[in-house]
Amino acid sequence: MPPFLFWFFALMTLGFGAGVIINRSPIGSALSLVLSFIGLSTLFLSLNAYFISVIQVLVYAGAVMVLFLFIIMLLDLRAEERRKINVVAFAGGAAVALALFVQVYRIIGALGAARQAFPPLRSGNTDDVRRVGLLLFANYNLPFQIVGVLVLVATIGVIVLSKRELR
Amino acid sequence: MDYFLIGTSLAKIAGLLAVVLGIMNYSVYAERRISALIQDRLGPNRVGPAGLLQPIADAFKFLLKEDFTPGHVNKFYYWLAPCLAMIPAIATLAVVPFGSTLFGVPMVIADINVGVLYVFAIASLGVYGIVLAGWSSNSKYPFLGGIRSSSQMISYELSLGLAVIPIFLVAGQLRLTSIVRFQIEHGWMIAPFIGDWTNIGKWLLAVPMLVSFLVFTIAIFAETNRLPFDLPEAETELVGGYHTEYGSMKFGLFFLGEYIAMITGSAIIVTLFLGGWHLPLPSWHGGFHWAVVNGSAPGWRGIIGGIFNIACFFAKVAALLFIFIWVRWSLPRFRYDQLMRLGWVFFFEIALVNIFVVAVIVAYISK
Amino acid sequence: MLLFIVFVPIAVALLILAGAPARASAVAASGAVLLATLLAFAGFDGGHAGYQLVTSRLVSADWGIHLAFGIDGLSLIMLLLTSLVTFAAVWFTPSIPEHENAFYACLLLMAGGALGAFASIDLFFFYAFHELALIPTFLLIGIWGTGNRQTAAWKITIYLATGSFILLIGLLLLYRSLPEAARSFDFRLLQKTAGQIPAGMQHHIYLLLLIGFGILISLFPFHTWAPQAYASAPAPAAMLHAGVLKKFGLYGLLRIAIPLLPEGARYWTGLLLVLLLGNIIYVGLVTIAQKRLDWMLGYSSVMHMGYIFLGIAAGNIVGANGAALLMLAHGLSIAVLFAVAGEIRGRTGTLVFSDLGGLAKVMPFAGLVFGLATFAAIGLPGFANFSAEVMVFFGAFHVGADLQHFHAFQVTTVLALWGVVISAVYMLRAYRTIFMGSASEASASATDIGTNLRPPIFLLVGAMLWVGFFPQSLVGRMQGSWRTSFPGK
Amino acid sequence: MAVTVRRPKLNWSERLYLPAIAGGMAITMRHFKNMLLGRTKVTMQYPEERWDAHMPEYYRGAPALVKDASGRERCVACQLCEFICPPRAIRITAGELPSTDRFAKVEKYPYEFDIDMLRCIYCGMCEEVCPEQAIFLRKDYAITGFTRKEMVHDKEKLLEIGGVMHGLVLKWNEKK
Amino acid sequence: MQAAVLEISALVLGIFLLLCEAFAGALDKRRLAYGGIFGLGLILLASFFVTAGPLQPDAVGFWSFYAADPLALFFKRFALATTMLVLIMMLESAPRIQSGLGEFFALPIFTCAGLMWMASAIDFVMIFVSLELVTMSFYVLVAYTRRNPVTLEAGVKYLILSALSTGFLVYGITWVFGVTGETSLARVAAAFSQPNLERAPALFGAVLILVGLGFKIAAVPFQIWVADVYQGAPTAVTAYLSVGSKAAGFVVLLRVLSAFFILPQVQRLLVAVAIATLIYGNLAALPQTNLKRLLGYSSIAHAGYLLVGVVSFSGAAVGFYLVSYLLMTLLSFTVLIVVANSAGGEEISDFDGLSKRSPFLALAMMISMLSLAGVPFTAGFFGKFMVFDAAIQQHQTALVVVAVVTVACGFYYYLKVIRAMYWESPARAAPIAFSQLSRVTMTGLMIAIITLGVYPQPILRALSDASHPVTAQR
Amino acid sequence: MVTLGDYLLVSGLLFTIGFAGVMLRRNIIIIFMSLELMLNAANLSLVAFSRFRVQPDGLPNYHAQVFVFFIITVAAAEVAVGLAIIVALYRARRTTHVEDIATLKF
Repeated sequence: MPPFLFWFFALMTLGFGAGVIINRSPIGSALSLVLSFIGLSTLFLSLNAYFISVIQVLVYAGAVMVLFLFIIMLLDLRAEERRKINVVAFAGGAAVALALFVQVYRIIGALGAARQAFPPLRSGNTDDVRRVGLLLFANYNLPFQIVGVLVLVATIGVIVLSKRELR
Repeated sequence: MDYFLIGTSLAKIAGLLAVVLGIMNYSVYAERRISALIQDRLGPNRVGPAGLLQPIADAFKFLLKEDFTPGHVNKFYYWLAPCLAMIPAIATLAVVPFGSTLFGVPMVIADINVGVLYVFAIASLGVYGIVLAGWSSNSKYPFLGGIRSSSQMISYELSLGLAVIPIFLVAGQLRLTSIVRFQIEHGWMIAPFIGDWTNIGKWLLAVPMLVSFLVFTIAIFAETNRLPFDLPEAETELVGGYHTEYGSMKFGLFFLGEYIAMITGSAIIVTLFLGGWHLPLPSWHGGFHWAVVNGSAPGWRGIIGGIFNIACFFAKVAALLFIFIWVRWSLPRFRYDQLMRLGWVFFFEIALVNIFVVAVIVAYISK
Repeated sequence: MLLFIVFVPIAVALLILAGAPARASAVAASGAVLLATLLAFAGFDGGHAGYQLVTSRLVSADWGIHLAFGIDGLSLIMLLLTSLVTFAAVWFTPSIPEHENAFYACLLLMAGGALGAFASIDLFFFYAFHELALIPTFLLIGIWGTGNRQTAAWKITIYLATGSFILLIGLLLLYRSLPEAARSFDFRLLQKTAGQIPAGMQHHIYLLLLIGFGILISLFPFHTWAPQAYASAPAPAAMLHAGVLKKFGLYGLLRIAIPLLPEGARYWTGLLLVLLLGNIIYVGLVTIAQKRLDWMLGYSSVMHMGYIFLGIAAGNIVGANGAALLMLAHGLSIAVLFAVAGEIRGRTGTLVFSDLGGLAKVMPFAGLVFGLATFAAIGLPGFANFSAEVMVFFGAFHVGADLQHFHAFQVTTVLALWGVVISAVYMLRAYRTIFMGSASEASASATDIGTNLRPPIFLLVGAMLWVGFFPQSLVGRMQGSWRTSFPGK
Repeated sequence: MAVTVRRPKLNWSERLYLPAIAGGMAITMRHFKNMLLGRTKVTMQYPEERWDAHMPEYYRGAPALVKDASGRERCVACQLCEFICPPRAIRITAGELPSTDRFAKVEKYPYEFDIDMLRCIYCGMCEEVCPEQAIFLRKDYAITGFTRKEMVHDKEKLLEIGGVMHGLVLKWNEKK
Repeated sequence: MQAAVLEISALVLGIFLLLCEAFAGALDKRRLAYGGIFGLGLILLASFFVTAGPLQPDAVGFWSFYAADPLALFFKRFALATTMLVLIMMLESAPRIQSGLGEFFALPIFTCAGLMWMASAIDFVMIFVSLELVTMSFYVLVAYTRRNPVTLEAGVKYLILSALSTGFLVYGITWVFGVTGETSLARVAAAFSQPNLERAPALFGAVLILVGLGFKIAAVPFQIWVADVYQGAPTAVTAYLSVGSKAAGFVVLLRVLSAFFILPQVQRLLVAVAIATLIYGNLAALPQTNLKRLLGYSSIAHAGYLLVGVVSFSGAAVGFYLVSYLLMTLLSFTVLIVVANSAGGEEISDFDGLSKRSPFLALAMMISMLSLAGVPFTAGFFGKFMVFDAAIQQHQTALVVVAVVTVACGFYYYLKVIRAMYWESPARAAPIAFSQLSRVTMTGLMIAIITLGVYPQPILRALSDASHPVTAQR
Repeated sequence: MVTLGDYLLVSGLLFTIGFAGVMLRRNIIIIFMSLELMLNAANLSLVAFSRFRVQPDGLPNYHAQVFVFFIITVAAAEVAVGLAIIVALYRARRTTHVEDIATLKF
């Protein structure tokens, strides 16, 4: 991917990511997040990770965020009225976040590999679904099964938490 | 930069869009016409010969109507929603192979190796338009319609996804062109025994594949909000559903988006189950066998073959569209709870069990 | 035998909790323990250097922890003290309005803990048994105490828990600073290998032990919990704690800190001297200022600890003998004092000096006994305390004595002697205000201690007199143990 | 009063619903096929095909003024129809016949005669009340126009629709 | 028999219970709990016939994720026992559950499987996945009584903070992967010991992972969720959370640290965290009046002691401490449930005069409180003893000092409960009813606490095998 | 030329944005979305590392992508459960605002 496209999509990801926390209307936040995810999935594409990219859109944009949207609408959360902000807490939170970023930035600076370009692949058209799939089902079978249990638990949980109570 | 690639891609996009938009327009016409015929009427037959110019008249009607925005809506999202409803349906077409080759150029816009997943990914974005439309209208019927629609789409996406898995199991591919090629070599998915007539396993396989096909098709019905699953716009309960507050071209976008989604859905069914652009015909070289007529032949025969393949594809799509319409005018609408129960308790399980059946057959019997 | 002594109280306590008749079982149990102890006493071979009556059960092979009991002269004396005071305390228990069973169970648990601690020759159980005794103390004060009992209970618990854990750290450090092969919780092995601990480490460990034990003993300046706790505690509990449990720390110093860590002991002698003077002089003066008998007794008990420290600090056989004897003597006398004080409170409803007076007329027996105990506490000849204090002072005075100039020990000893005067002042003043003079309103209606309560007092006073006249019967039995503890001297 | 409808107990093949669905589809298909093959009768294609031939005698279409065999406007502007008209669709301005006229003895003629077809309800009262047999409801229907003005039939229009009627009583003719 | 059989049987048991719940409509749901307890008991029994094996760091596939070493086995048994006891407690609190009783009994069994997997996890992917399985089921369990706003608040807080910690964990794993190219702990450790390792990013990743784990074990400063969640969640779940989840967190921490301790800064960091945890947990517990909340803070404090053990590389100390913690915490929570059922509240004042209403409960509570405080002849004492010993061995003077001071603090607040039970007069005189099963359980726990305080050898022996691979790293 | 560092920077920024959202926003749903941002930042890093660490056979290190797959799956399940809890909370309290959720206090 040419640099200008990379920066375009990176800015899209980050800009809409920032939109999530800047937007006062939850719907706006949710849609920003969707766009951010779509930007992210393009970045994945640029890294030859087609499978992850598509999964990203499929799961996040297609399912997770719809769920969010759904809940926001169901609860009818309109834009928040401006509350009085606790200045100390706000400044503290911002400072911590900033410190975190500075730390990350410095770490990236310290990472020698960070300045290197990506080594070339054997071919651009990697058969990544097959390979990830093979790895997943052969090598990572145990974690995969556990994730299955996890999803089962989550399903039970959601049903239990939201089913109508017996009177 | 590969200018040839870009050029041909643009050409393909333009061509496909033109064809699809044409089909879309005429599917509206066909819908009206066929519904009329089924109901012992004649349908639109005024504008142009046999009413064939009716779509154009419709388009003008949409465009020329007053573009009214109600005062109580959430303006930004109200405008955004119709656009969002249209885009995913069109974007899905990018990976669908609508022909073999023409002039040596493969007739698919983006031949990516995660084709099917891409289809689902993009299709799953279709909910946003509807949900936002319902929400931003700030009015109770649209809202209920939007909520119903999104939950319906999410629910049936599951069956949709599960119903495709047998295909992966059989073909071992996610790339749509590869799936088509597999079908050409090993028989269509809906009839896997073709070409291997003596294999009992393949005959056995046909049963779950048929089930898979049915579930998939029904799920597509639900995804596109077609009757008998058109709960989101059940007029008797919800007036117009999520587009109650919409008029003129904004409504038109929803309306056309629905038809494009239908076309896309049909195209995918065709690609996955019905052999794509392939049609078994007597070979160019004489003798009857399941040979391929395609664009790879040299000279003018290749060109004709390629065009024939494209025609084949769209013919199949058209046939499916007919079925869509036919079903719509035959079956009554479900009740909402029935719809959801059907999706979760019936199709979901069928698709799930089906996967295992296919897996067993593929692994042990049809070797 | 030792298993019997240790576990009978605990077992009977559990039985009582489970519903056995409280008083009868308790008295029987403590009596049996007393008898057994006397038997052990009689059968004890004073010349023998090691531990006698040793029993050992392996508890944890990985850690080398054994449930091991055994006695030498020192522990014998402590056992004797414990069983005497326990018997007296149990007998002396007034009728308890509520939870009688629990009260007796707690008493017995305390006694069992103390007995276990004194009889253990395993570091771990030595510590653990003492801790076991702490909780009943807390309950006894908290549930059945008087006055500001909750604060007192809190204070004692927090202090003692902190002290115990500092102690625990000290002991662990001790265990860990031994070379890997020599690590053991067994006293007998420890005594052999303790010399291998480097001097620097000894300093650390000794300080920890000193502070830990010091808190338990109410060493100045960690003493503030004691008077309040004794003032609030019911008489039997105060008897047991002041008489017995508190001695655990001293016993620990004598048993562990001094013999195993001679370097550390030497290093911190100066500090210890200063602190013990604080106990004797400062606390003594504070004692004079008290307005209530129970508080006064509490402070006096703190003050007397100073003498015992002095004997221990001396680090020679005479001093140690004196310290051990003084532990016994003080335990007996303070038990009597608390017992009588408890009776006075029970009969007059007050222990404030200004409300009391002329009790000798209505409570002649109490007056007599209290007088004897007062004399003992001051350290008049003929009582156990006298012989013990004499040995302490001599032992201390001897340390580093040359006739050119006074060493710190000599100064300390001289100053400590003033303590005797101080104690005479407050004890006698207390006796005068309570028993002499005209009868106050509160004391007019009081009755004397009944005959049914007199036997334990006779027992304690008798023991005091006996030790006062025949200290050698005890000292002789300790010589064997000193041979291992102070091999050089 | 609520009536409880007993739901039929379905057996498993019925519960599958597939046969029923297929049956339904077949029915619609049959209709579709019949339609395509032209076997189904369809509704009349109105503007092109009309039903005029089948109109009954008593059909009440647009009201119209008639002339008699001698070409005389029958209306004498008596204004009875204007008076009786329930929706007040008729407006008549009377004029005096010049003495030179052959029927001068009639005295009046309608100078203007407007029927507002937007108001007319085709009740036929005017026809009934007319003493001169001048106004008739004809078989014209589908009266349309682009403007309101067009929808007001003036005298010329009315006479044009009415045409000439024969066999009327000709009381104003000179007796022979 | 392979160790993996244990998880699978737990899973089958859970699914079986779910199916019973779904298809045996008329079934008394309590039967499910009994079934669960019985089944887990069988699995626990089976765990003694499982062959333990050494770690196989070079394996691919299954064995590169799954360790069946003695440590893992020990914690598997631990998880099984905890879950059984929690199920018993759940039975006691069943009347408060408005709906979904069957699921309420089935979920812990899945959680148990997750805990067992966690005990065996030797790969970051596996750690992540099994940790999330446990967390996920706790999300549900914590918010289970959803009529109760307090519970829901607890659920939301747990949710947000736990998800946050997951974020940190994942980001940390990312960095570790980025530096080493591996997710397997053994291979990460090997890569960390390479001289050309890029220190800063590796350390950054390690710290982020520790932050994530710190949330799970409630170490300061990641403890903010604990008190609220413990107070708000159904009591049985609180008990489960404080024992099961924490134990699993610690076993993961032990395994992870065996790789990370190659970086010296990590240990210093952990010491600081342990000190902060000790101080915060104990000080914050002092003013509490709600017993559940108090136990919450006390669990932070105990996390501090456990961290002391971790910092001192003593798997045995941590293991023994966890066992004693299991016994006493579950005992106290069982009593709490019973009392709360009758008093309707969990304030300490609801325990006033418990000794008069039910001497048995008062005794049980007293024993557990004493054990929590660390009084000798209880398991709690021996745990502290071993932890301190380990710390002294490592010359962690500061840690020891802080730990001792905080222990004294602990006495104050634990004895507060005893004071309420024995000194105060009861508001009601009615005796408290509870099931026979609970009585048996409590008796068993009491006996176990005392026995382990006097005779800890069985656990120690089990641990001496188990702690081997951890300490072997040093 | 786009380097690994660029991707890591984007990922780090995204992580920070998410973290800032968690710290600064007071609406639980938004906080929850921010958490998703954090997870996705990790995903981006992982995929970048996966692409960077090309294996000897000339393919990316797919182990990282498998991990990303797990993260996505888990996150989706987490969202489902989380939203169920949030909805239940909203039903009980009519709020999704953190400051309104303070029945439990120190």
